[in-house]
Amino acid sequence: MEELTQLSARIDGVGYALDTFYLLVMGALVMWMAAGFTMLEAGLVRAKNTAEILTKNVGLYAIACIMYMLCGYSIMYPGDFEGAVFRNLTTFGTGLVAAVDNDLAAVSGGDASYSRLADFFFQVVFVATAMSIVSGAVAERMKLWSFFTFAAVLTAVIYPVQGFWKWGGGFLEQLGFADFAGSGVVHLCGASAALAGILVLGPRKGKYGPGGAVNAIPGCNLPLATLGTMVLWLGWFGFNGGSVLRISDVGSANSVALVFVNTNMAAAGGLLGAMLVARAWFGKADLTVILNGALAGLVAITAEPVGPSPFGATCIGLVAGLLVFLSIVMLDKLRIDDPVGAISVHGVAGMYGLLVVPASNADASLGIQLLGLLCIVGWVFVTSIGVWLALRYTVGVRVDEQTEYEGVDLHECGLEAYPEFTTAD
Amino acid sequence: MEELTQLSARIDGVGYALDTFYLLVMGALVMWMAAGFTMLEAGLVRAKNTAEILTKNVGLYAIACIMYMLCGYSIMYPGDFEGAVFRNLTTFGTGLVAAVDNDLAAVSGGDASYSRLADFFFQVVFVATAMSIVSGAVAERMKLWSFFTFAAVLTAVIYPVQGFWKWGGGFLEQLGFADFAGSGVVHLCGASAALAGILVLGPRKGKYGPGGAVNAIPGCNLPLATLGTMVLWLGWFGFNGGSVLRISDVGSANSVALVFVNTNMAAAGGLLGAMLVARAWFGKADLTVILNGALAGLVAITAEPVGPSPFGATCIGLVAGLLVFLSIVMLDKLRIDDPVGAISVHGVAGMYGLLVVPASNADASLGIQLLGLLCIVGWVFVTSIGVWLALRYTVGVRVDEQTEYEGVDLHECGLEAYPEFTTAD
Amino acid sequence: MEELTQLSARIDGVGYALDTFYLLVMGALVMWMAAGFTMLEAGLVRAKNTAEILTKNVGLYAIACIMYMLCGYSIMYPGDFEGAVFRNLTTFGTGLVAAVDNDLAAVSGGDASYSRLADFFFQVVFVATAMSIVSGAVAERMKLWSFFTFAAVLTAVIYPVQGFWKWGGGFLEQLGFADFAGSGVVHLCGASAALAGILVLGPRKGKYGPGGAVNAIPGCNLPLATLGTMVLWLGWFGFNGGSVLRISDVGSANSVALVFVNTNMAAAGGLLGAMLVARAWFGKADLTVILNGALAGLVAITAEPVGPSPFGATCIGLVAGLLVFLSIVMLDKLRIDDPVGAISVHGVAGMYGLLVVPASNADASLGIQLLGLLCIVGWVFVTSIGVWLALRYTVGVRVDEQTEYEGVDLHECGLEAYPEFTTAD
Amino acid sequence: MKMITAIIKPFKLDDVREAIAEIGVHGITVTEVKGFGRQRGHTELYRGAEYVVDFLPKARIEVAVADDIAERVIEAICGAARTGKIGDGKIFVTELAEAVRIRTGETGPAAV
Amino acid sequence: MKMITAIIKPFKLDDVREAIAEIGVHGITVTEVKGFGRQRGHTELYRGAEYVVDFLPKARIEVAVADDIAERVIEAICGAARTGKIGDGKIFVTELAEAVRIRTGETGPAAV
Amino acid sequence: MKMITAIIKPFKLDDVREAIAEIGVHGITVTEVKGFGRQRGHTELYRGAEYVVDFLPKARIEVAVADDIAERVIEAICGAARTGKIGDGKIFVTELAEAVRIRTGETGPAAV
Ligand SMILES: Nc1ncnc2c1ncn2[C@@H]1O[C@H](COP(=O)(O)OP(=O)(O)O)[C@@H](O)[C@H]1O
Ligand SMILES: Nc1ncnc2c1ncn2[C@@H]1O[C@H](COP(=O)(O)OP(=O)(O)O)[C@@H](O)[C@H]1O
Ligand SMILES: Nc1ncnc2c1ncn2[C@@H]1O[C@H](COP(=O)(O)OP(=O)(O)O)[C@@H](O)[C@H]1O
Repeated sequence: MEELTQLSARIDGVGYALDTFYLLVMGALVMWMAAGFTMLEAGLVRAKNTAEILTKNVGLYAIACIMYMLCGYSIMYPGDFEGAVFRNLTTFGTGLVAAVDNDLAAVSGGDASYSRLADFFFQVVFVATAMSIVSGAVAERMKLWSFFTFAAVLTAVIYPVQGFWKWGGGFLEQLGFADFAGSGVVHLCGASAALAGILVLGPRKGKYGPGGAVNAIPGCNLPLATLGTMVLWLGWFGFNGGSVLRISDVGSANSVALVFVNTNMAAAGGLLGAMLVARAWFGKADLTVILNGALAGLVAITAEPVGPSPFGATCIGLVAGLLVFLSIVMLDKLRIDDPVGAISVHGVAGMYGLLVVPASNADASLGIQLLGLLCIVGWVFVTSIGVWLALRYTVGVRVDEQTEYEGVDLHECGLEAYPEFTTAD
Repeated sequence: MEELTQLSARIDGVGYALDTFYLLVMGALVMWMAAGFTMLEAGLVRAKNTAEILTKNVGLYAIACIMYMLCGYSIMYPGDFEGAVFRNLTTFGTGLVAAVDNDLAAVSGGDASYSRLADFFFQVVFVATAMSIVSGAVAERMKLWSFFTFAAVLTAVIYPVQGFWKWGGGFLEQLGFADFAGSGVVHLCGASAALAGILVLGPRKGKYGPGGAVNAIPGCNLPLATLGTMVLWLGWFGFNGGSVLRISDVGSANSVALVFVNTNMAAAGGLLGAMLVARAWFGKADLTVILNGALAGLVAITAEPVGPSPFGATCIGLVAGLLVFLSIVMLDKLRIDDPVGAISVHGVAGMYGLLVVPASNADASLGIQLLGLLCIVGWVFVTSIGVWLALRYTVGVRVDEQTEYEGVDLHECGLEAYPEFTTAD
Repeated sequence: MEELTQLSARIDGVGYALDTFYLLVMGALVMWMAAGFTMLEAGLVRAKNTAEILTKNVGLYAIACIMYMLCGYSIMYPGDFEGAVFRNLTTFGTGLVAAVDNDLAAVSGGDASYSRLADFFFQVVFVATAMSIVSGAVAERMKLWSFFTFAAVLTAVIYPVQGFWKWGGGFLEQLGFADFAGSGVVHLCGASAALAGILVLGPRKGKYGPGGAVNAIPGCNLPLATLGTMVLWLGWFGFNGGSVLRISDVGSANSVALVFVNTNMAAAGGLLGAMLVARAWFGKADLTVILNGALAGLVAITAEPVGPSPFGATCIGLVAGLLVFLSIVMLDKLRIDDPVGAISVHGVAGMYGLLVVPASNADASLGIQLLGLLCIVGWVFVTSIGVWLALRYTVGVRVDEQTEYEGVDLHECGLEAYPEFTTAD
Repeated sequence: MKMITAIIKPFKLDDVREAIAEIGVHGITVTEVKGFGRQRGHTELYRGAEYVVDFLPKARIEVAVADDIAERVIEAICGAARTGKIGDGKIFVTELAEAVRIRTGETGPAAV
Repeated sequence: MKMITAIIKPFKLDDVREAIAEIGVHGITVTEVKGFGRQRGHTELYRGAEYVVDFLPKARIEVAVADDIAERVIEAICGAARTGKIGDGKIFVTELAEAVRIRTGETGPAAV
Repeated sequence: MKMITAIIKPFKLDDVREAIAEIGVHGITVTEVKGFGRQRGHTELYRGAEYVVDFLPKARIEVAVADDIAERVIEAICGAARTGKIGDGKIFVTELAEAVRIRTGETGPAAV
């Protein structure tokens, strides 16, 4: 009997270890998405603004990690971690940390199936993702330190509050709002904050001309943009795959596998959708739109990657690719200048992803999905615009005209990204 | 007794979960190889053809995933999955998917050791790899949409048929043909299709001059080519390591570890071999040849990564590095214009890999290896040349001369990869 | 009873498999760091020296793997592997390899918890890391083949000897010297060898002017440098996370999770520290210093990632970021020309990391830490300077002035990294 | 005929082209150059080491014109390129001995 | 002495160099320039926004020659650079007051 | 006025600028050019195929000066740019018919 209990405890331990390992690997893939956003954005801006977008991306990641540790995590999961991270602050050593992670008794008692610190790791990389969405949209014209200030507020408060509504057990969760891995909580959140930023900032100089003219401002390095997209694609296996949160039994393992397949197929569908519509409309395979299409497929499937069949996921992606194309063209008509397509990819495809959940998940209702969508957009947009306006009327959000003309790199970073290559412009 | 059964089932579950997780992680690494091919090829073409090679690579990945799901997988594994993926098409929801994946009973009964969907994921990234090999070889002169058409046919039919012969349980498998992870089924297959494409297309304008002159057409971005190679190297751990298909017991785990070590050593050997021979012959450490050497080592070990010792793997790699060097020089003498060395790396080293298996695997025979090699080359080359010729006499495969001179980027994609850097050429 | 034993053996097997798999995945992440160093260094040198730094990085990786297999591993772990790798050399086939890895009896007997080959894989990627540190520091002026000769000696002998002192069970281990994942054994080792190399080589021409003038020699491609840093950040999860060496029970899994979190927080802290001090001192967010800051945080936490709390790790990183900034400025005053900041990042932050261990680990003593630090620096610096001097007085270590002016790429590699972009300089 | 060479601020290039086109001159050749003059460059900072980038990117335009409209072209360039701030640039005029249109072999004023 | 400046299509550069070399002139200086003329540029499309790249890459070559061979050099350039299509370019000739070979200090026709 | 155009080795640019500045001339326009001359280029090797890069990067500097100091400027350039090795470059001098400072509209020697 005792031997049986011992064996059972050992199995518990291995299962716990497997789930923890799985969460850590998936989290590392999500961390890798930060590199994806960085490369994507660096590829889609002009050379003269590249060093600054790089600085923004690495800087925001660091700020997001620190603010979420200091404050955001406790707001988002008030009960979950029993304030442990907060309490960690009171000591420098590890004593308390060890004390707060799960022990075998908790595991065997069914109270825990993975390390709390692994959970924190998986959560902290998500908040960085949300913030990364903003940086691309406001690129090439925003003051570096105003951006960082906003990043601190978003990751400390704005994101965690709406994250709590759904994943922390808040009212959206209780209403049955379905958002498996964060089409809404992460992507739409980021896009809403980005839209607020763009509205406060205004378009880049020269982007829109008189008489409704839309001028192209080509990204300077498309191999980087492509690399960034493929990094994001890879990282998304962690983003969605890890959101199952458990792999150590047959059912969960099957779910994770389905999530991997559907994530991949939705991206493929999105890419193809955007490529076909670009071909039909422009007559050309516009690479930047195609990359946005793949990302739109990924964002759309994120709300429910275990719902559809692989074929269904492909279709969801295809439609997302089409939508993102239309959105890119339309936002330009509305003179909303989004250099990397963040609003279209994360906002439009994010909303579509939330609303299409009921098609493959019988438990979800369109009404609740819409409500959740509105709550997220409302909260994030309103608070963000408040912060952006506060920044605008104090330190300012936009660089002056000459800096914008000469490139923010020289003024904010004091160096150039490609000192030997760039031609005068 | 019942407790024992329960415990046993729990162990089954954890083992199943571990194997599934392992396959998914390995599959994600193979997916990452798509980024490797993209960067490698983008680095080895000229700036004016870079956006198009990027488009080809992301596009072919999407097409490969979709065609293989729709058709290729069922051809390659007719029994295995009991037509489940096909049946998935009949429904949009997940019901059927859930029904077709394994349940605990199947697992405990020994009928299944990992998720079927994880298997599909691992397979689908392989077919994309095979197709990626083609894109580099036909770079800088092929029409985008003809390429995509070929990609659809290869991934839907050509690859799966010969894949079935070996991995689907077909006649090569029954004859005892040894090809552990696909030196033949994946790499030689891709190279054969590429060779057919090159023969139909002809060399890039200006590559060969009168009197046997071979002109250099330098790749425009060697850091990208190097990055691509290192991405492939990393991804290859998944490619070979995952092909053990099981890790959850001591023996399998040891095998996977040996595969990792041998894969790494063969790449190191290949790199060193190519570097030394380039040094001896050219007097220079030609980076592009060195990178090809590492890849040749990887391709060569792929046919049997559990056969040789780590030292043996290093030697196999060294020889592959030498062969790839000779092949690159010789193909140019034959006026076969392969901008990235795909035929040399995947074709020549692939054949060598197949033929060297008997040296470290007593169960393999040189005759059968040769037979398998010929079957693969024969089938893929003949069908491919048929498709290429059909394309040539209908929509055409080669861009017109002016497009080639100005770069395919402007004509196919409507944009430039490096609009601010490129100098007129 | 027998059933119980069988079940227990199966659990042993799954645990062994999980630990092996974990080590292999972590090792693959460390291998990926080689790509990180390559991109970082390629981004921080001038265009005309880029192909050569790429060649150096891939070449040194291959050389490190081969030399460590042939000789280094046996020196570092004389007992551990019972000479198995050496014995592997006597056969080409796998028989002996299979014989030397662990069997179930050894596992159940508690003698082994992961595959010996997985251990070799994890070790071999570490030695490559150490050597990668050197390449950046001596960039833009060293002869390629002298560098490779040094690489062979460092990875075959110099690194393994001091590695034995700590991880092979040598005297530093017995004294209680604490260096969890290698702030000293790997990073300080690499930095000491690099410093010796720089002193023998001298600064790049034009770096220092008369009257104490320090001239800037800007890196040519900051997106690559940023990508490299993020690759290293990701890889470091493997570097530190894998160094727990076991994950298959609750306690180990918690440790690994803590290591992941602390590694991430230290990097974030380092980045922020460097960014703030650069902002305060220069008035600009110098991206290259910020990237060095993140790496410094990573190096510093490497000595003890399970000691501090996440908050503590952030603080350790912050201080490292500050130190690295001061070190960069100071080394330039001392006219020690380190193009990528390797001495500051791996040397200064490595020493700091070793010395700060007692603050979060009660078992460690400052005295022993200092002793270990001195032993490592002493051994590596003295032997390295010997090798460098021997090379200098035989084949020479420094390229001639004209080669340096025209760029080492043309002379060593015979090609250019960016043939279409680079402007004359 | 005259060869008019002007060194101007790059962002004024489009304005200058339009101004010349109004006079009926459509052929222009533009070179990216570095200008050193009274206008100062900027200071960059790289890893703590200051360095001055003391050249400024300028556009150098060449227009070959018949003698009778040279004056008007010079005025048009002046008008379009002026910002009134230091660094606006210079115009240099040289005598053109001959001009040939390669395609047709035409020479003289008909060729420009 | 004459300074002959020609704006040609870049892919004709090698032919032109060879043609001049046959006359015995080996020194040439080449600049990459952007040409605006009657030949039209192309339209690119980026994320749905059209934009016209209306300049064309051209090579600008300068050759200083003694008066007696100027005519032959001009003819050689014309012959080698002509495709007969629009955009073939122009040749401009100016009087050279002096020429100096820096290495030796030689001046006049001996220097070119 | 004279327009002095010199083709020099790029790494001599700073020396030349300083030498000219000492005479009191501060305005210079520099173009990156490719030079073909008696100095040979280098051979590169790419995947086994040799190719000759037969042009050499050179800096082309233009300085417009008043007649009276033209001689001194030429000498200064010669002195600063000379290495005595092949490829040191050439100086070409043409007569300048007119010069205009765009900012102020000044013309003649006052403008250069
Ligand atoms: N004497 C000169 N010869 C050649 N180029 C000149 C000369 N003087 C000025 N330039 C060019 O004109 C540009 C503008 O000159 P600058 O002195 O800055 O302005 P301004 O014309 O307002 O006095 C310089 O950057 C340089 O390229
Ligand atoms: N008047 C001019 N002054 C300076 N450059 C000119 C002039 N006319 C033409 N060019 C140059 O010559 C190139 C070819 O001229 P274009 O009008 O296109 O062809 P064509 O000589 O066949 O009429 C132009 O791109 C431009 O660089
Ligand atoms: N006749 C010429 N016309 C125009 N440029 C010339 C001429 N001769 C030489 N050059 C330029 O001067 C550079 C140096 O000339 P080169 O013949 O190599 O050296 P050197 O002046 O020592 O004889 C060449 O690369 C070329 O750019």
